[in-house]
Amino acid sequence: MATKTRTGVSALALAAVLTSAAAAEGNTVKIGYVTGLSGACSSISEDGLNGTKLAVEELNAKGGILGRQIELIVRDSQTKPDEGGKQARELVASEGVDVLTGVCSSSVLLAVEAVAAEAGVPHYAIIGSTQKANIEAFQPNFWQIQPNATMEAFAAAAYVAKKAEWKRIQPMGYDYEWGHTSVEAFTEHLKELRPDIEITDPIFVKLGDNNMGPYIAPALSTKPDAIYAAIFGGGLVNLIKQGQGFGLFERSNLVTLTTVDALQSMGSTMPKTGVYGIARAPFFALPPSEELPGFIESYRAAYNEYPTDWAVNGYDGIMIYAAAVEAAGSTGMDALMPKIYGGTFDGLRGAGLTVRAFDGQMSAPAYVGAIAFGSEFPFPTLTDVDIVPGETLMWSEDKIQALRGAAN
Amino acid sequence: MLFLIASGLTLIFGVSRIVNFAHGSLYMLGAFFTYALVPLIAPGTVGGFFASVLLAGLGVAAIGLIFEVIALRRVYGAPELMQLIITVALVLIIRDVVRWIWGPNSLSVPMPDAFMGALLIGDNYFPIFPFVIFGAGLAVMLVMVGVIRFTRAGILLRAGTDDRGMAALLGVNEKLIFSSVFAVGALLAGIAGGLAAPYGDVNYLLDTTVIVTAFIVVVIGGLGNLYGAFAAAMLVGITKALGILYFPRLSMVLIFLIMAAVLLARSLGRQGGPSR
Amino acid sequence: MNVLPKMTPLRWGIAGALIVLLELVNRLAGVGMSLVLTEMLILALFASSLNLLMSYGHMVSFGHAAYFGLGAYGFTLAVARFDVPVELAVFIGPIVAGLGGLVFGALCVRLTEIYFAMLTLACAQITFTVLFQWYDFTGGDTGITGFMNPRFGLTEQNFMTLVLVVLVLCLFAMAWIVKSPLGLSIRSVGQDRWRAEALGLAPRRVQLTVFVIASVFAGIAGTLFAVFQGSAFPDYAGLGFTLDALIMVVLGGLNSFWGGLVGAVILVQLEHWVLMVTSHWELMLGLAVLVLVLVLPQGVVSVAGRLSNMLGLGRKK
Amino acid sequence: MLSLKDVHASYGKAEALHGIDLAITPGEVVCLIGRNGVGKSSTMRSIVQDQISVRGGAVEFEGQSLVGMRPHDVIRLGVGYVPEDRRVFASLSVLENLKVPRPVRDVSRRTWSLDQVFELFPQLYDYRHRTAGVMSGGEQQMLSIARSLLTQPKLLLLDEPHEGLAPKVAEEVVDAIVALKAEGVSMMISEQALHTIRRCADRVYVVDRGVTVWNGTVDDFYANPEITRKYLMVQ
Repeated sequence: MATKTRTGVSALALAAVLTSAAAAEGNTVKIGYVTGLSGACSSISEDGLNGTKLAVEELNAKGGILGRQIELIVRDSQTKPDEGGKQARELVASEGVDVLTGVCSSSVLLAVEAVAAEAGVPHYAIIGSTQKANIEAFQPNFWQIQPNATMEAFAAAAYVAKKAEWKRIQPMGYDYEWGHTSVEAFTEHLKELRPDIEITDPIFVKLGDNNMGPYIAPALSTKPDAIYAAIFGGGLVNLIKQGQGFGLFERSNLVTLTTVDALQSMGSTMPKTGVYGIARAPFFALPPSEELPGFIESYRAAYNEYPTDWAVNGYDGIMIYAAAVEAAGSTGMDALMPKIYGGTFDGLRGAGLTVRAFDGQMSAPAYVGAIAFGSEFPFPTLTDVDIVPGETLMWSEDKIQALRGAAN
Repeated sequence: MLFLIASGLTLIFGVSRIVNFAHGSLYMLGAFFTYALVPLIAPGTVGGFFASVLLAGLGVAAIGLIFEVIALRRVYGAPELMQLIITVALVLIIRDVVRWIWGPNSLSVPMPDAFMGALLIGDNYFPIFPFVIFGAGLAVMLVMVGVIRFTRAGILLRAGTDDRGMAALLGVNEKLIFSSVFAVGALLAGIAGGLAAPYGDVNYLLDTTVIVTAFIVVVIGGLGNLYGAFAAAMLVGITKALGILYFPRLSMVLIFLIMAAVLLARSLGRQGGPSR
Repeated sequence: MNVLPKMTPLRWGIAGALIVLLELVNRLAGVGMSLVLTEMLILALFASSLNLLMSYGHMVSFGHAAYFGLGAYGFTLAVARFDVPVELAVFIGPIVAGLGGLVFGALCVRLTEIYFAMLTLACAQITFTVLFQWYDFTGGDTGITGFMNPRFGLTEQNFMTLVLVVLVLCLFAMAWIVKSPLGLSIRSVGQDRWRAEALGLAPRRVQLTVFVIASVFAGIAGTLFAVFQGSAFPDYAGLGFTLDALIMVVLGGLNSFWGGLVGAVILVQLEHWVLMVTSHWELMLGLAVLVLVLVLPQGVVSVAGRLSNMLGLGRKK
Repeated sequence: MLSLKDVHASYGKAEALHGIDLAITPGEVVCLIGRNGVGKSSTMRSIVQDQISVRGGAVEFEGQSLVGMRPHDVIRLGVGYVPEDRRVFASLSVLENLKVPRPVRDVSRRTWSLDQVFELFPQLYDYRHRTAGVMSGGEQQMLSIARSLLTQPKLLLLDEPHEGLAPKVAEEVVDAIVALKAEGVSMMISEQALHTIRRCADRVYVVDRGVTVWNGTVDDFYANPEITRKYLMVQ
């Protein structure tokens, strides 16, 4: 089983990192990596960590950052905010890390950001993607390299708007902050783009509820042309499997987040038609570049599976950080942050990406396409992928400031 | 489905007065065992699926039995809290071991081909699989009710629930009852987990999702009361479905309120005398 | 049974030495250790409040985290939403927790044993759900962050010292309560409520009193935790914290004044060191709990008691 | 067949028995008498190892020590026990109550069958499908005795068999005991009512404050009225 070896590898790596910690004291760049290896986030945190490790190995092989080797110090947040905050605090206090990253889950992200901001340590997001971190909780030590929740919802809205034959849309979302934000942003953006479309009252799914039937039936009762679902992970698997029993894909369509891990775990149980996916960084649809084939190859060699979106973002995150540190000539926050906010970055997900200074958001693109079964990979992929440029998905500075004003 | 889980929990509580926090973990194990077995036994067929579920249930029962003999049995005399803490320890152990073996990702158990589709009645789709689960759950329940009503094992079980000390004073080995009840409870949890596995995703966090709901059902139904558990499972299921439709934000609060109200109502009924 | 904390001069000495030792470790072992110790002390206070309820009132709660969470949110919301000065808000946290304890406790003490425990669980889950769902006020699942300087802006070491002082004061208060006439009635109701009733006590009123007292102490711990983290999340009121505290009390030793304290020390230190060796923390914790409960059903404190008796330190029990 | 020598036993830390000596030979019916709370029930419990722990002395049945055995093993050796509060399984029917005792493997020891028990207590047969919990105290007592007989005891312990029963019902219970005696069942009965003793006992032990203070035949007992005055009258 691929998953089995992966867990083993990471445990070993964790041990190795910890033992080497004392020896390498002083002349390394320390990356504090707090992630949900256990708890609700564990299924995606592992991938992000694997991508990160690959980047660190590559950089170290080339001599590290500023001639210093990179040391990755991994801590498990158990996907609990108090635990994440604690681990971050310890990383800052006893390890003196230069940067914090890796966090999955909005609440843990905010807890870690609170610690990082207080300690004056740079912090960037690669998985957890609440736009609260860009708006009311934003501090100038922070940047987020993946599209935040609003941007993904905007991308979905843009995609839906292009389907001229769709007249009625039913939004659905997880009943917590991220789900609500996504549904609101989607509704708002779609109304702007297509005033003629009817958007029915959203349905919210209780977190951790395995039985989707009670949500699917009312969702279909409005006879929508498509359902937009801000749902991921196990809940999404449930929605798609149980939705088949309700004829969801004969009667309607589903627009939802389909990162590579979701495509993999659905495998052959994915419906052949009627599913449209938004992805963060699907390796098969990334713009062709020199690094991409090499990355996929070495990732497969190291972990015996295809890189997921989380792995790509983990990899990109380190590379962007490394580039900024090289440009700044220092890991110190004062030197680094202007380079982050002022620089342009190339990564696996495209060239010329920038980070806005007023909210720390990177102009990361989103990927939207229809599910298709090809022969190339042992799992379904997306076809006719629209790469939606990040710039078109972001709120303006005025809007951000207005939202900040409203929040405080 | 909820009923199967809750009935196992209520059985164990009724006889051995143990609040089994690990019941959700046993359910989860049932799901994972089924995941492992389905590809091995006639994949895709109905028979293969039910055989896998049954085997998974038996596997879970065996684990429950081992645990009972090794750990729980030693603390029957101790305060009930000890037993509770021991089952909490089991929760932690099972969760970590499952994550170790199967990894943290959500897994998907394929449904038997025959159950994939939906019934189309007029314009309404009725997915087949929930009916299958319900039917199978009902069948298991009927078998269980039969066993409990008509066999000596069932009589012993009910006698143990009434007054377990007296059963011992009639030459019945109390520990044997405890062990078998725990194993049967685990079997039910395992079968429930296995049956439900293809319907949703299977991941190592199922345990907590399940256990709180199971507790609610057991409490509403009356601790140790099998038929109560059945009624309560229905009630909770319906409340949830209606709650989602009419006041989604509060559906969980509502269920807890029902639980609190039932507990309080029961206490009023019992006022005046010492509690059992 | 070492129900009452009996303090011989020698035990005073040991306690004093331990406090000094903690403070020394805090100052000398680095900031990381200070953080671990701070968390440990806060949890020790939380576990001790549960221990008060369990060991003296003989009420097993499955929902004690509710009052920890209410303390944390009472404080946090006062600061973040109502602009109450921090100095004042630290008192609001425990008061909110106490009020919560009063409302829920009034319901819960109508029941006994497992039914009591189940009702406390229901109350705690209601609290958790409200904190989790009420976005506009509690911030929902993403909680409230960045509303103040964590630790009042104190350094890690100084904050740890502050927590240590608060803990010692709270322990004094608890010991005083246990020994007071109120404590006597708490214990007699806990041991045999029917007999206590026959003696003219109102068991429910006594139980409610101890429930509220335990809630207030849990609230103090919650407030400290919110100050420590500089944030509040619904998880603070979740089942996880309750179970942790239960494990601490049982590990440390039920029916002993020091049970919660010792259990917290063991659990936090165990976690700290085990995580350095293996990522299978839950497995290790599960096994450790299993072994400890089977080998030492009276808790770790019993060993200390036996040891001290062997060495002739304590009075004969 | 059963002997207790200087038995000390306690509930938790509270010692209830401070030296019980008694012996029963096969076929004998022995009465244990004494005021309430002097240790009659505790003596019975110390034999079947129920809820009480024997801290000193010896309890032997057919030469085998019972101390520290688990209750069900004592029962299986052939000691039947009818507790004072009867403890029928309230939610089970009469018939189901009678099915709880474990069938004895050794066929030679099977002296009581369901039919024989019903013969002895005809009204139980009439009520066999009735829920035990709703029956009268006397019927419950019959059921409790019948149930114990099905454990195929060589010795039957009856703790206060007609406590809390109306006089007429109590008399029926005594009739049953007399009938059992006629069947040759060895019994130990804890008792306060003197007329029962006259009807069925062979020998009498008097217990006071956890100690056996006197023993002798029934005739001796009635020959010494001062014993009754000293140990049985309410002072």
